[in-house]
Amino acid sequence: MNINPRAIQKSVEVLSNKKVGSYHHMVFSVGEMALHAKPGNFVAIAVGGNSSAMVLRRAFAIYRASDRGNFGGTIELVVAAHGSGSRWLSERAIHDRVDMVGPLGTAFGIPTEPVSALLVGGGYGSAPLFGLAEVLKQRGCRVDIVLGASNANKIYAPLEGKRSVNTMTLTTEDGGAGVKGRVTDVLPQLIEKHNTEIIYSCGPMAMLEAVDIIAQRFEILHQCAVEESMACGIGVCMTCVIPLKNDAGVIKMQRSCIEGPVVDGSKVIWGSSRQIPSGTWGHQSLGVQNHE
Amino acid sequence: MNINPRAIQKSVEVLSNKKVGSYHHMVFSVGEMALHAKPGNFVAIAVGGNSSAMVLRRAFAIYRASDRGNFGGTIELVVAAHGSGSRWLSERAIHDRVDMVGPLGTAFGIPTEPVSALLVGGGYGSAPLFGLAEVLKQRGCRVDIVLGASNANKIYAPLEGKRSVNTMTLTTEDGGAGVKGRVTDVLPQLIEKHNTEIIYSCGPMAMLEAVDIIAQRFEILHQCAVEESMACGIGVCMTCVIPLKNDAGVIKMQRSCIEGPVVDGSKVIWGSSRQIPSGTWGHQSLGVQNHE
Amino acid sequence: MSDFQSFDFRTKFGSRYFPSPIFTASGCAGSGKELSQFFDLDELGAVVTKSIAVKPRSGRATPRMAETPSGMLNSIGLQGPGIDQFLADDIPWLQSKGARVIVSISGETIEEYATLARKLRGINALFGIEVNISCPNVENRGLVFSCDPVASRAVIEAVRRNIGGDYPIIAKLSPDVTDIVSIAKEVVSAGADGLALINTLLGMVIDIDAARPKLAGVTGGLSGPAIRPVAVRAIFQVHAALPNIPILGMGGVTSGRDALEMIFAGASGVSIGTATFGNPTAAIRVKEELLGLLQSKGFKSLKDAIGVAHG
Amino acid sequence: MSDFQSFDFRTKFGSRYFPSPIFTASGCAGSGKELSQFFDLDELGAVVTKSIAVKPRSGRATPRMAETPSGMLNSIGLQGPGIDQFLADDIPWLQSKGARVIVSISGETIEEYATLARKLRGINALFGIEVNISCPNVENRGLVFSCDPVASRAVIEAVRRNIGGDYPIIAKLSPDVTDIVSIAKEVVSAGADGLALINTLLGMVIDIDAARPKLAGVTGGLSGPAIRPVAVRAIFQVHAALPNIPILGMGGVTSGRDALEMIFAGASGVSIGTATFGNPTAAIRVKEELLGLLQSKGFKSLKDAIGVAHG
Ligand SMILES: Cc1cc2nc3c(=O)[nH]c(=O)nc-3n(C[C@H](O)[C@H](O)[C@H](O)COP(=O)(O)OP(=O)(O)OC[C@H]3O[C@@H](n4cnc5c(N)ncnc54)[C@H](O)[C@@H]3O)c2cc1C
Ligand SMILES: Cc1cc2nc3c(=O)[nH]c(=O)nc-3n(C[C@H](O)[C@H](O)[C@H](O)COP(=O)(O)OP(=O)(O)OC[C@H]3O[C@@H](n4cnc5c(N)ncnc54)[C@H](O)[C@@H]3O)c2cc1C
Ligand SMILES: Cc1cc2nc3c(=O)[nH]c(=O)nc-3n(C[C@H](O)[C@H](O)[C@H](O)COP(=O)(O)O)c2cc1C
Ligand SMILES: Cc1cc2nc3c(=O)[nH]c(=O)nc-3n(C[C@H](O)[C@H](O)[C@H](O)COP(=O)(O)O)c2cc1C
Ligand code: FES
Ligand code: FES
Repeated sequence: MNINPRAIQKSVEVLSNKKVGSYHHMVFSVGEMALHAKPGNFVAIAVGGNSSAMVLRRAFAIYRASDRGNFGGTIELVVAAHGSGSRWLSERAIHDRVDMVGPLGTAFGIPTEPVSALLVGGGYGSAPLFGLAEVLKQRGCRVDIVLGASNANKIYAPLEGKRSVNTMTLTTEDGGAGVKGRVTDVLPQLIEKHNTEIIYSCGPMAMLEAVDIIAQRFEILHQCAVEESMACGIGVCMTCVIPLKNDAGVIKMQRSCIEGPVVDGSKVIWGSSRQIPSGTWGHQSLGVQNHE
Repeated sequence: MNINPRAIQKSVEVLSNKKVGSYHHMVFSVGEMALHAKPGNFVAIAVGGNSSAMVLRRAFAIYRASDRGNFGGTIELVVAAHGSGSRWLSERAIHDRVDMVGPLGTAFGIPTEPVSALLVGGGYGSAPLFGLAEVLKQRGCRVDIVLGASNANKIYAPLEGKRSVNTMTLTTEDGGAGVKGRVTDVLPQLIEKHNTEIIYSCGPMAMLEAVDIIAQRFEILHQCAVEESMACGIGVCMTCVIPLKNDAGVIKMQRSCIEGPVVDGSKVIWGSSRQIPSGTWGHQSLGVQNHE
Repeated sequence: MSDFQSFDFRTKFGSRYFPSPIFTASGCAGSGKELSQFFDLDELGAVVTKSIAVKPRSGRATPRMAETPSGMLNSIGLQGPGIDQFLADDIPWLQSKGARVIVSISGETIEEYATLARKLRGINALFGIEVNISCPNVENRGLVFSCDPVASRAVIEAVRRNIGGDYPIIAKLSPDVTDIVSIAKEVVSAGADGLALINTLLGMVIDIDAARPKLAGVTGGLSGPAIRPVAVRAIFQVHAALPNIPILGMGGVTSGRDALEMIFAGASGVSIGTATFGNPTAAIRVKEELLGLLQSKGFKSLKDAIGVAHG
Repeated sequence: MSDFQSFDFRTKFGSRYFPSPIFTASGCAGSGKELSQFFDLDELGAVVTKSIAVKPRSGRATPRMAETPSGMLNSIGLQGPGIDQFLADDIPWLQSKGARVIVSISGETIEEYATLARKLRGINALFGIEVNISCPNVENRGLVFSCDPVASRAVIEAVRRNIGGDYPIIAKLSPDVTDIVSIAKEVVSAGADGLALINTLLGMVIDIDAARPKLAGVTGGLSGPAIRPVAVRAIFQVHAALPNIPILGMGGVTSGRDALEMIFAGASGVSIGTATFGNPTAAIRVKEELLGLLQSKGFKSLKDAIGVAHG
């Protein structure tokens, strides 16, 4: 059994690139790569072109994948121009090509029964949730969605996305759209109102943690897509680890590109950036540490 | 008195980029930079864009400069895609901008009397010669030109260039155009036929050296535009030096971006790549040398 | 595809032959399983494993990486399952795929290196041991073994004594030393059959928004094309001093041209590290480009090309 | 333009104040005349001159440079006119432009450093001496002074004894050492008022078409953004060990953010080297960006920002 069992590497063409609020909605012609892409999976893209000073891949959640249509398989991304690599990507024009590896990582688990699901997205974290909503709808689930950001421009909520959800709630920290505040301010009411049985979330780590606290309080399942800095996206560099408790209760540093990005929220040891949780398997409290 | 007295730094727009044989003929809107550009001067261009791994400027001879016309001042270059930097430049599209510093370096000396001049260009070395030919013609000189390359594609000889010269001779090593052979094979006859009084040359160092031998044999002036690897183009790095004899007969390592690119051929100590000519001012024959 | 038949692409470390000189770099190819989705591992000369320790290690906290101009810093802290689980899980799988395996080992004391060597003894599948001595020596104020000729010698002697058999021992050196040639001589006289050059350079990035070191571990190892000139220099210097000792070169190789630079400088093999992060098939690309270059330059074998830049 | 009034951008080395912390790097700003076409030299904190020797030097043969990923190698060989002509020509011109001048000196023997210091004695215009001790010591098999604590100390003591007056002495160290902190401590106890970190790393490029080293001088000094993480690490380590010694940081700085990294790591000033080759106005860009960043982060003075990454 291989790791990355369905991933392929391919030079793919940009079919479209449109600015939407703070983001770029980009469509790529990816052929068979679209075939196995599931909501929650991501792709890793080489940035900067030849003679670029940027040597690492950039990870982007798959917003939508389609293996039909005029262009054969397509994958769509929602790209925020954050630093130099994502900016480079967001500046690609139609017909430009980029080197893409995907689909990668774990996908959101889909319930076998029709349940009431609440989807929570922060910023571009909404991207994988619309594809997920479609799948859940097909399975007969109730789907409510909450999207939050600092301001309205940073909420990615395309019109067609609304079709797959029962309700959509927006929150902005500046009050520029929807409810003024954070997604977690509205979660408890929504959970009670819709009898939520599972929460899916994607966004900044601090948001995921806050969502998880609420999920635990209400004792409902919580699947979240985490985001750690990634150098390779394919499991070979060990930079993207997060501490996860396994079924036996042992905490191990696990690669979020392989065991994640989608993980069970209750397994995550939150707040452990810059420190290894005590009790982690193999944790050495020695002063001298090797850097590699 | 400053060094680089007329140089300015400017973000300039690409007005046109056309493939001509092996080269790209490129026109830039440079404003006042065109004002003081003289045949033989060059520009230094930053390549690769943001987050490029290429940290040094690239030098290009000014093919033509015009301070009139629809676009205000323009500078034209003939670019050979040699390595990654010149390839990047040759791929710039209309309206792209590049950071240019110029005009830089020495210019061809123009005789005060109308004389018979022979211009010798190798490969893209023909670029600065056409502007020179125009100036010489205006001064009433007779102008003959010889252009050589390994094959016809590598000879840059635009139609309009022919207007400023009395005769044009081509040589190619593969015989694909003009005389089969090298420029130096035809020089002696041309010198005798046209009573050449001054030779101007631009091209690979080995060609310049061969031309200089002939110029010395015929005891005629020889002004040549040399080409050493340059890191800065403005005289601050000391990488581009060549050994030049001064009027007192002292050999010094001189910057070809400041004392050149146009130098008096008889002052050059030829064949001194990878060795300092003995007797050079300050030459140390010690085994241990500092690398900076 | 290039013509393998007419060209002898083999390379040799100690008594072992490898069909191609392109290896993975320790810590840059996971367990092998991750890459085998992209190409067959037996296409490589060898898979060099992540440095393995005696006990399981969690590694360092995150952030563990920072991208830098033409390079990156890493601060993994040798995360791994420990030698026993590694031997039980990873080695049999790699063998089943036909991969030639070089196990990289790391210790915090001389005794740990000795233990690791003993555990590897008699594992027939092994093609070699890479001894990562760029590790802090807890018995000597954390001073990195390979920064100290005496400690470097002691490690290699301990491995040599305990390993038995004829596995090639390749000592991997740190470039962060005043005189890499003297360390190289020391480990060779202690019994190393080959040298791996270079490990990462010690570096650091400050996160100016947080006004503190970007990495949780403060410092990290600098790798990638940025360090290639340092690697080529180290290979050239060491090959000049020890022309008969095979060198596994590494540090920023991303193309066949880069690999050829190292071979001309004196490397017998080339490991691909950081380049794999940017391109999962980097090692195969380098292998094919290198073969093409060597053939187009008229070489009949890899061996003929090793060290030619020394004139 | 940023508001200079409300912000104290001054920095101090020894007894001297400089109005801005952005200096040129030795060997990267010519004689000053070349850059003064692009900006006024008194906009810089100081102009650090090319290292000057006792006698004229032709420097090394060409090729003297190779571009590398995010960096370059140089092998100039300290070309220069010798101290006497330098004092006659360059210094008066720089003074006439209002530039604050730090003269970089280099020698091949302790005695040469002493001679240079004597010749600089009493030149009032000077704002400091940078002592480039990354030079081969001809009296000790060409071992670079700054690789040897004893020789490093001897150079600084010789300069201190001969310079007289209160010029700040800044010792410039090589990163190519096992333990830069111990060299730093040595030169400080020998009388250095400040430290310049870092000089170039020893590197090499092979020209694979010619199958020989690209540079005529075989090896060269690696500079540019590629080495910035090594420079930041060196500054951080040395500032941790010697928090009261001002450091002039350098190595790959091209932007205000890069400069701020060094200041947060512990630098009191930042020199701009290779970046000037890519952009004649790099130093001014860095200066303005740095000032903007410091102000936007709410600092009231440069001094408050020095070393804050140490927590
Ligand atoms: C699983 C996953 C899914 C993601 N999905 C999206 C998405 O749909 N849309 C979107 O705009 N962004 C997404 N991101 C974040 C995106 O990867 C980063 O914004 C991007 O890598 C930043 O690169 P840069 O060059 O712009 O920034 P820089 O800060 O210059 O990047 C430097 C280095 O750090 C890494 N890095 C920096 N920030 C992040 C980050 N947040 N996550 C992972 N690596 C990082 C980069 O890969 C690079 O190696 C996702 C990240 C992960 C891990
Ligand atoms: C005064 C002068 C005028 C020139 N005029 C022209 C011209 O009109 N048209 C044209 O096509 N080319 C011209 N060149 C050559 C041009 O500068 C090089 O081809 C170009 O710098 C190569 O850069 P690269 O990135 O493509 O190659 P690389 O080999 O990757 O360059 C690496 C480094 O070496 C330097 N370098 C490499 N080759 C040369 C070279 N021949 N001369 C100077 N530096 C070099 C580059 O500046 C760069 O820093 C001229 C060079 C000089 C010095
Ligand atoms: C993420 C990462 C992890 C590494 N882990 C190890 C290791 O476990 N043992 C080791 O000897 N070297 C390790 N290295 C160093 C590499 O094997 C290699 O020597 C170095 O990165 C230079 O090569 P490169 O530039 O091709 O990556 C690691 C490097 C990186 C980037
Ligand atoms: C072409 C060149 C010449 C240099 N000459 C000197 C010198 O004469 N004396 C010195 O101390 N450092 C010299 N250096 C080193 C620089 O001053 C600086 O320490 C180093 O380049 C790192 O900074 P940078 O990356 O900003 O260039 C030189 C560097 C270069 C690139
Ligand atoms: S990003 Fe490399 S292991 Fe996850
Ligand atoms: S190119 Fe820098 S001095 Fe001439």
